[in-house]
Amino acid sequence: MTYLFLAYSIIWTLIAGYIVILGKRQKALKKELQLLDEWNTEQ
Amino acid sequence: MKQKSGFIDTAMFYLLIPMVFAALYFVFIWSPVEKFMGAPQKIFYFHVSCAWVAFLAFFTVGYYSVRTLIKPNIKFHIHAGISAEIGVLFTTITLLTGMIWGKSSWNTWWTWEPRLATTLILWFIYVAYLFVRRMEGSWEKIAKLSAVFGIIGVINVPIVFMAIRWWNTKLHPVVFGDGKNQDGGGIEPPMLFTLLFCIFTITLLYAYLMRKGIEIEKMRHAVKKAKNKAINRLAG
Amino acid sequence: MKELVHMLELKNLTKILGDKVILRNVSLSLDRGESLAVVGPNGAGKSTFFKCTVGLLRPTSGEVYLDGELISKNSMSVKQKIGFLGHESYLYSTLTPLENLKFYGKLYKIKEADKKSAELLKEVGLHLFRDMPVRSFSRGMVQRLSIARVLLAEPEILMLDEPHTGLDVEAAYLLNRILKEKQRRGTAILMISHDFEQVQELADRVAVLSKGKIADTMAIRQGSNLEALKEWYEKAVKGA
Amino acid sequence: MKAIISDAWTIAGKDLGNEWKNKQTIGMMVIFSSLVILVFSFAFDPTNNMVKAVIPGLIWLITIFSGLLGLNRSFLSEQENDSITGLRSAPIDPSSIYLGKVMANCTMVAAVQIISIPVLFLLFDYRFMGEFLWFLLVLAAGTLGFIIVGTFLAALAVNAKNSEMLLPVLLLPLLSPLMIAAVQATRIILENADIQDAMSWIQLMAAYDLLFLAACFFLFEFIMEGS
Repeated sequence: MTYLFLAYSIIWTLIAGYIVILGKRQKALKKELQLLDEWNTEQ
Repeated sequence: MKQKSGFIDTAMFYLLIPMVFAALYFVFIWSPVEKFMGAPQKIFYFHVSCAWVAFLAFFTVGYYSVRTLIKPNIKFHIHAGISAEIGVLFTTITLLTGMIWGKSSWNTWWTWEPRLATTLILWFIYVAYLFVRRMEGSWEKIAKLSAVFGIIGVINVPIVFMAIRWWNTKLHPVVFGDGKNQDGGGIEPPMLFTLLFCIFTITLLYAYLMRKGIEIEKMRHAVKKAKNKAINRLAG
Repeated sequence: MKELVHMLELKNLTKILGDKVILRNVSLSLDRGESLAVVGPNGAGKSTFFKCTVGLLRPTSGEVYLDGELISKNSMSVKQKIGFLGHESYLYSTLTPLENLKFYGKLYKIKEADKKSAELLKEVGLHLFRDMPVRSFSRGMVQRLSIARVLLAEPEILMLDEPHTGLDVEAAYLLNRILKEKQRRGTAILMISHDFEQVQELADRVAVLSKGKIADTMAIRQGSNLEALKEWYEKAVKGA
Repeated sequence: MKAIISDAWTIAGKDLGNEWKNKQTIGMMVIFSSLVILVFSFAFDPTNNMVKAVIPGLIWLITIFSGLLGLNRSFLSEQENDSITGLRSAPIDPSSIYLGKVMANCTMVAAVQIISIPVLFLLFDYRFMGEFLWFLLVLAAGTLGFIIVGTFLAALAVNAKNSEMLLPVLLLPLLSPLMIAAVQATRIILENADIQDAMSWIQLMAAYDLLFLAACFFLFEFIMEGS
């Protein structure tokens, strides 16, 4: 039973972790893009 | 166009959540407990689904690699890269769950069973592929080199499987069809349904992650372009 | 006699590398026995321009014709006609000059490569050093040897990427003499250069490549003014 | 096709002639493989009878480790003075560069094997009793496959800054089926067991060699096409 629990917790932490990483990447990029856009249109 | 793809993403997301819970319900509550292996057998559903997606992702890499070589296009290059990344994720999951299953049913963390060993080598090829993509240079060059490596890698997978199968075919329980006399090897209809449902869910998850990843990668390129523009502006 | 087919013809050559447009719509033509110099500031895309013309890079769009034949990836007959003197020497530093020439002679399927290599070595003044590994050569000697390598195959068009770098006055004079001789025999010469003096000495025409475009071209008459050439160049670059 | 082979031979001849003159790479490879053997004889006590079981694996281990050194060099040496561009602008088929490098590397690894495998048998006090010709056949098939894939990946890896580190990471997973087959076949032959048992392994190696030779031969063009 513990093995079952272990397996499923591993599966979901990894998937959730990947989604979190993706979200973080997207956020950082969004921020950068916004900054650059502002900078590019400023002048 | 942009709105439409955003809509698909949202729809997929809201479809995925209930499906994941439904899959978990089928796995843990609805489907019967296997009489020989007991509760740990329930690892099997997601283990198989993840393995399926891992191989699917790898062949997707191969497919887009071939297309990149035929006609270089940054879209194919990005698709192949994201697929490889998700492939690494699911291969890792397959390996870990496979090990746990092995521990619970054969009391050993690792066996050189063909499918598991092939998955391990697949993992190494994936990682090598990602290393190739990390090389410096214009994307055209990297697209070409990584596509070439991707194709060689895909050719290799069936051979690896065959070699390891010949090398050692002892331990894997044959769940489907060709087990001896079908006893202990058969699969009950609810189990089959649960398995298929899980495979479908994970495949959908793969598609969702692919879309998400591609979107992010496109953003990265937009950032790069904007950066170049800014630099050009600075340079005068 | 007027040639109907240009020795080299570029039609709307465009090359995009990554997100950068290196060359945009470059069109040029070059006849037999003519020499064209391409000048331009650093980063104007001169090297890319060359690699596209030689067929080492595939242009994003546009075509390159050599002697009426479209340059595609692996047309060996086209490569046989090109003598490409690049930025690097392409020589093996562990081999001697003679071995280097023999090796390339075999690849270019030259008959009597040994005899011809020896003659060429004499011509570029490396005869005495023919059994020394290239490793110990000075920049000028290496450049002489790579000129010999290019001439070995008797190309119909010479493409020279800054041929005068690293050469002393004497060697530069030697090179110019060889090139003029070749030109007189009908070899087309395309060269990239920084050195206006040599350009004026060698070229019939000059083209300015700036920001990936041909900014201007001008014919050079014998005895024209070096200062005027420089002035014209500055103006063309600014105008681009 | 004839032209490709003769050009390949020219390129291989240049590499081998160069190697014959200074003997640096081969020397290093021989020394390195001997050192691997030395370290292994410390790791597993050679007087122990069990050690006989690892001999087939060791043969391939030293081949791959020392071969990797040579493979790394084979395209790095073309980078000096950018002579690879010189080859690319010559009127030859790009595949002949690949073929030439395969020939040169194969000869070099074979030369190293001729020295290091007897040394291995000597230091581990191993009496060879199998069928010699079959042993050579297995050795040739395995080494050829290793060089076919290795040369191709060396050309690919040389584009990276850390190519020496990248090459093994790329190469070893792809070699795994070949190595399984090679080690098993070698073991069967050295144990003087029925050759019939080794047959399927030899067939696997032959199939691997042919498949990858065709694939690499075809794909090499794309590696050479710079951008």
